[in-house]
Amino acid sequence: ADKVTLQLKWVTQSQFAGYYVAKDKGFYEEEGLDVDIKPGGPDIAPEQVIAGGGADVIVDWMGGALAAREKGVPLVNIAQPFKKAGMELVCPKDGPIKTEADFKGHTLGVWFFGNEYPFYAWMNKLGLPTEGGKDGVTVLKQSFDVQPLIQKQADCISVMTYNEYWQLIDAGFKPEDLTVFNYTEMGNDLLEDGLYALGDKLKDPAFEEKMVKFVRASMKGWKYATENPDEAAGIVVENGGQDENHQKRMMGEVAKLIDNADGKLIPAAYERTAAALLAQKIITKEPEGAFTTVITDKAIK
Amino acid sequence: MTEAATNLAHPQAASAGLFSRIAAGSVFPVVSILAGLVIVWYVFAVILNGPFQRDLDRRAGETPGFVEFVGKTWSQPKPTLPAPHQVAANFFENTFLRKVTSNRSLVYHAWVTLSSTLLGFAFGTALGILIAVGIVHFTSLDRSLMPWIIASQTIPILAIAPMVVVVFAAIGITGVIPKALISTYLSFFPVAVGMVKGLRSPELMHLDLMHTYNASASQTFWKLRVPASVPFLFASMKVAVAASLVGAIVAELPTGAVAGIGAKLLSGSYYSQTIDIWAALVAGSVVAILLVTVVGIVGNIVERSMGGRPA
Amino acid sequence: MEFLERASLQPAQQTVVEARKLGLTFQTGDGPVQALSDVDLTIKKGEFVSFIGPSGCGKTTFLRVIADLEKPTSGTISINGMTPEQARQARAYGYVFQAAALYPWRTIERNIALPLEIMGISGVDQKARIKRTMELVNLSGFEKKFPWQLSGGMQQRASIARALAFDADLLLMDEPFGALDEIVRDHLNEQLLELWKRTNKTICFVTHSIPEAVYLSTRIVVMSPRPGRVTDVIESTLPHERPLDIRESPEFLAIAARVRDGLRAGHSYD
Amino acid sequence: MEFLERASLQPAQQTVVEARKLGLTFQTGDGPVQALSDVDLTIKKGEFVSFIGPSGCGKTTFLRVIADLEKPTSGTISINGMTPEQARQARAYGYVFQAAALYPWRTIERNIALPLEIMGISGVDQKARIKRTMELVNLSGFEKKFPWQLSGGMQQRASIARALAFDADLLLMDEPFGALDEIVRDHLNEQLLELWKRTNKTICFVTHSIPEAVYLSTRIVVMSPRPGRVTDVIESTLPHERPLDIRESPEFLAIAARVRDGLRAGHSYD
Amino acid sequence: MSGLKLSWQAGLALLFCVAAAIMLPLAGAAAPYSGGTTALIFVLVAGAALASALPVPNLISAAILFVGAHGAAWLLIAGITGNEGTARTSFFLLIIAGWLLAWRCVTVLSVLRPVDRLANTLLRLLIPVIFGAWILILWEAITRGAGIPFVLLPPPSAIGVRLANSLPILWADVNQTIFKSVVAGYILGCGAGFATAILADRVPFLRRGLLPIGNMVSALPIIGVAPILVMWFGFDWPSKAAVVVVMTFFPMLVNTVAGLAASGHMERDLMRTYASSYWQTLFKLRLPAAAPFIFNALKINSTLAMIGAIVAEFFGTPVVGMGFRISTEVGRMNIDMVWAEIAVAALAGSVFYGAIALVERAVTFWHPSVRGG
Ligand SMILES: Nc1ncnc2c1ncn2[C@@H]1O[C@H](COP(=O)(O)OP(=O)(O)OP(=O)(O)O)[C@@H](O)[C@H]1O
Ligand SMILES: Nc1ncnc2c1ncn2[C@@H]1O[C@H](COP(=O)(O)OP(=O)(O)OP(=O)(O)O)[C@@H](O)[C@H]1O
Ligand SMILES: Cc1ncc(C[n+]2csc(CCO)c2C)c(N)n1
Ligand SMILES: [Mg+2]
Ligand SMILES: [Mg+2]
Repeated sequence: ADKVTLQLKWVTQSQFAGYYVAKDKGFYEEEGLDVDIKPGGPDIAPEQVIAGGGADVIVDWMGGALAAREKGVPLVNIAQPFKKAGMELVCPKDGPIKTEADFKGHTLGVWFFGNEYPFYAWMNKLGLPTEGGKDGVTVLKQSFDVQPLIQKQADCISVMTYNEYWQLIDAGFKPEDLTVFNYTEMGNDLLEDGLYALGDKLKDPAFEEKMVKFVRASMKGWKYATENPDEAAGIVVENGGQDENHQKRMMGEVAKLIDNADGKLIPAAYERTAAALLAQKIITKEPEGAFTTVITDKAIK
Repeated sequence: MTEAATNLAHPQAASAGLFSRIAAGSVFPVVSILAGLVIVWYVFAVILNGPFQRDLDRRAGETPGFVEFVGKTWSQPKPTLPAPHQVAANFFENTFLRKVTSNRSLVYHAWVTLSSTLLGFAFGTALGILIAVGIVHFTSLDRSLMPWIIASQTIPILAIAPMVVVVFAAIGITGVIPKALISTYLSFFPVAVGMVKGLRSPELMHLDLMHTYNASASQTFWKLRVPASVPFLFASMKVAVAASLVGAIVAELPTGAVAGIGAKLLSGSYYSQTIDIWAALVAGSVVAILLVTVVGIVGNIVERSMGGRPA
Repeated sequence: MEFLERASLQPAQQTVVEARKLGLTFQTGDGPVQALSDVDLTIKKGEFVSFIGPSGCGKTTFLRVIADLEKPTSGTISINGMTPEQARQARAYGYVFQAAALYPWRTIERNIALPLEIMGISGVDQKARIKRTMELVNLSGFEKKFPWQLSGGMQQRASIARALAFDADLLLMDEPFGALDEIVRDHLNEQLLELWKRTNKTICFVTHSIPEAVYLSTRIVVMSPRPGRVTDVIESTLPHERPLDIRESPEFLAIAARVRDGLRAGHSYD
Repeated sequence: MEFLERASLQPAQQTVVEARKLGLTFQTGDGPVQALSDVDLTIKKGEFVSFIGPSGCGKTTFLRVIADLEKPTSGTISINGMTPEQARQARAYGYVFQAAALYPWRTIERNIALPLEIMGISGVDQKARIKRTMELVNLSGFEKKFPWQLSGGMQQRASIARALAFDADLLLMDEPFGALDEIVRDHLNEQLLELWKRTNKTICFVTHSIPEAVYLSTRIVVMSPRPGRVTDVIESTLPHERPLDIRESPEFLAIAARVRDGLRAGHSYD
Repeated sequence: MSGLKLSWQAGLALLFCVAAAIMLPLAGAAAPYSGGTTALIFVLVAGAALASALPVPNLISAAILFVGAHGAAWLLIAGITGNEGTARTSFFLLIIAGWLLAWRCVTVLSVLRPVDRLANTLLRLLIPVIFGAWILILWEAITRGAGIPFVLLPPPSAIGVRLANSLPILWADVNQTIFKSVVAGYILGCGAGFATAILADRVPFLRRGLLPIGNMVSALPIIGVAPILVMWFGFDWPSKAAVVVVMTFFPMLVNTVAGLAASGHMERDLMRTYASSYWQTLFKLRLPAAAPFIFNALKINSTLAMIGAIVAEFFGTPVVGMGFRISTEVGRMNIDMVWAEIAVAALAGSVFYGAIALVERAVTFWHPSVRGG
């Protein structure tokens, strides 16, 4: 069987259920692939791993991938399973922030490590400086968890719809206690989990063929996972995911971001992402050849 | 006073019952100090969990009495500071009630961490001693290497740990070795610094004696410098073994947090399971105590066999 | 014994130590200290030379220069025609320090074995030598004790045993018998004379006891301090064969008186 | 001086040290060592008692018991009617160790100041005492040197100065003059006698020199080893006033002969 | 002494030269080296290796080696720049030959004993500088020669450029991390470890109870503690200082306890004869005797404090600080910035350590390890 190594962006959880399901259900095997799924973690940069030859394909956010492209890692999006972004900014209802107009002079928790681009794009759009002060917002580098909100160290914090949001609920917040700014709903979303491979390797037809098979099987996995969320969550837990209930809930939320599991990149979303990154000078020139639809076209007919 | 005196007069008699005496002698103080800490801990749990509990109650429109309120701060599912009994229950459950092979067992995770700690500690001690030997014997090394060793230690380990893991994975080395190397990186330094001091600590008269015998560098090393450095070595090794454990835990994060105390800490914090974090911290501390104690006991045995005079 | 043959092979007049205008100044934070100045001295093979002089006059320093533990700052010195360094490398001498300098982590026996180990002497031979020298200094029975379990005098004897255990041709002894009572001292004096005569060793011996110096030596070097220099060199006219009661003989007393005068003169410079 | 008055106030016959059936056994890895056995001794105020005996017979151990540095394993001992511990806490004695035990991080001057600092003596007074005792032991000019910059004898003198700097009524001196030459030794002997007579101190003095013991003491305790015990106590019949040449007197020589016999007898037990 | 005396380094360098000549060219396809340059490189390396064997004074020999090694390295790296990833075996052989010559140069320099104080100080600086320069040269040559991806490991030259261009940011980060977190945490942590050791020494009850608990603190892994401390002490520097306190506490505790046991028996007996109080004995005997151990801890802690403060910033900070910058820039693939921060951290840490080492020399001048053992 052909070996393929997949590097995830984060630890094993339902966010990556499709891949685990594809492996567990033998979809990869059917395609003649032997897939090794490497979980990520804080400060594991998948872009670095693939540049070092530690993976054939990675799960990455487009902001990080395009930034890496400019640094000489020729990442190409070969499939985009997540059609919508899951990131949101939440604030307690009894706090000072009710609308975008209230941000001035307040403290917001933001994830860095390549996850900060949507936030800065948004603030850019609102015209709010991020250096603190009365007329801007103070940015905190937010840690793994939702403590800053509970501790009131920040007025709003970043959450994923499928993860940290539920931790707030678990901690005793009710949905009606929270004001939610959802990036997708605001039209500020940047593309999240996509599959990326190295451009120069893709020039090799054999590798391209392998990726076609990989994407086909992966999307089959995603389809299965969205249709059988509880079983998928079970598979994730077997592979090291923590807290079965939480994974089930996560699977349900992730399914909402997947849409119809065809993995096709929507060019408009790509354009918007690239433009936002350009506007913030995260990338300096219009990216070229940063995505290909060839793989998904071949994989999903 | 009396005790010290009897020790002087009867070192042998004193040492006979040493183990039982230490056991009998330190259990009570440790327990009573721990008890004091636990009380302080409970108080802090109320203070730290209080504000959030108040918010919760306010949102729920409840106004609990003091006792009920305190009880609630001690039983939050995701407290800022879990109460001792919450941690104890979690620790007990995950240590004794799970099969040791299960990946929910703290024993299992502790074992994973311990194995790379020990490997890294062994490498680190060996490397530290090697470097110290080089530095003490070659002026060119003392002058050229030492500044860079110091500089190397200021590199934040967490910044390079992922890179180390990535680079090793790229050349096909995974598992315990990369983790052990990070432990090595953290543990060799205290040993190197301590041993440089220790190997240079023999009295001049003792060195002169070796000089009159025209002893070779290696003879002076083995017969004089090494024995003289023993107190420094063991003090350093205690620090190194603790650093090694920290290194092993740090190194567990970028490997995808699959197993080990570090993985428990990470997944705990990732899901805000503060109780899990604390239980893992307790497990880490227990491992640390064991390691430091073992190094201490070995140190005592060595010093005794070297004619160490009871203090 | 092997020593007898060796002794007879060598011309008795061979020079062992030759110091010319030797000077040594220590640099201290508090200004220089001149420990030795203009020391001229020749010691021939088979001599027993005692050094006597007020405390701080440079006796130890002179022995340390011979032993290559201190580098002279002026003048020259040669040992067996070599530099002190070469002589040390040839393991030409045994040194008994003024303080015992035993290693605290070794038992007495292992302390005495130390130079033997370093010089690569076989285990069996080591055992025999340790036994012999420990008997010589009356320490049998204390083989397994650690230094701190011994009295001051016993420690000093252990350090003498350590220096005697390997048969160096040149012995440098810095107040070896300072902490011993008269009886043991007499006994060891006899033993040392005996050893010296048998093996034709050259011995440089620092002492504070005038009778001891006179009883043992073929030559007595009297030194005086600040700066340390040789003020008198007294040839002993005593016969080679010296029973203990020679110390009551008028000849002995005459030499002792001369040494005492020299010593007193040194003190008057203070 | 203040001491004179104090001396005249106290009855001469007050008991300072009283040992009854005193025994001390060290436990070593190698079996027990009986360092003292059945020692009975009474020392009165103002006495000068010398201890003499073969190396390892327990002299140091006995002084250490008095000083509360070692606890006897049998028998009793009292110092000024108190336990050794109480006496120590009352700072009843000054102790000169067999080895110098100077602190390497202090200059000689600061080493001598150490007990004065501890006993809370004022800065001005400290300076005066340091100057006086350093002169007494002939170390003036070496105030600012560190111990390792001094010769062996100079270190020993510094340690004597340190013990004399604070005026304890009881002095315990363990071979204080071992590393000194005859001239300095004679000088210090005279100084010590002078001090003793002036201040009516009680002095316990370990020495290996028979003449020294006889010259200085009012009583000489001869000990013998394994197990260490007192074999003879010799009262000196010499007058209180002792010029140096008293050492040639027949009375002196008679006492010395008796001590030597006692010593020799001790050795025969070996 | 007359005749040639070829050191092993020079001999090996010559051997590598020959091997490199056999395996020419230096680089593939693009052929960045003209014949002249190639010849010059060989002349420099082989010439210096041979010249070092001549019986000339050490200083001259060192100078020749210095010029040969660094000239060759400069030419080699200048050529490969812009043609990354094309280097052949021959290139690496020559770089290693250059390194061997530099090693020889350092060896020759370290036996020099200039009488002049200034020259001596300069020499003491020059030796580690050459050593360090070669770490950088090898790094540069390998990353450029083998074409290692920039996001994995940028060449030092790129890091240097980045460093020079980001001084204001770096200064702000140093100010936040070192002057606030490290300094405060270091003082408190060392102080607490020291005080605990004394307390444990003074009160036997605490000795038996506190020391095991001190051991417990030793392993509180920074990863577990940092989030908690951020929770307790907020996002700003106090939480980082708290992490530093936790990290530096244990080494100080252990070393102080060992040091307090280090004074000699006779020295302690002396104090006993003075019926010296606990504190008098402590200050006049046991602490001076413990000083070498305490400085040991101060030195180890100086670097631990840096690591602790930087790593703690991974767990939530305001958007300034060395740890913040490192973790953020890794995510942005600005690996050169990451290394620029690391370089600054290394420099600051070395200065910190060096300062403590100087104080140590002054305070423990009497210890054999300082007096020269
Ligand atoms: N390392 C040193 N640094 C500075 N001065 C020193 C050093 N060693 C010795 N001296 C000085 O040199 C002089 C001679 O010392 P030395 O030890 O040779 O005397 P000595 O004759 O052996 O005396 P003693 O009989 O007391 O042992 C003394 O004044 C001493 O202070
Ligand atoms: N700490 C100890 N542990 C075990 N044995 C000891 C200890 N101290 C002394 N001894 C033993 O006790 C005996 C008496 O020793 P002590 O030091 O009192 O002799 P001393 O009369 O002072 O001899 P010297 O004249 O040689 O100094 C010796 O046999 C010695 O080995
Ligand atoms: C340091 C850190 N970075 C990001 C997240 C949040 N997070 C969790 S999963 C995910 C999407 C990755 O595909 C993101 C952004 C975090 N909790 N901690
Ligand atoms: Mg001397
Ligand atoms: Mg004694």
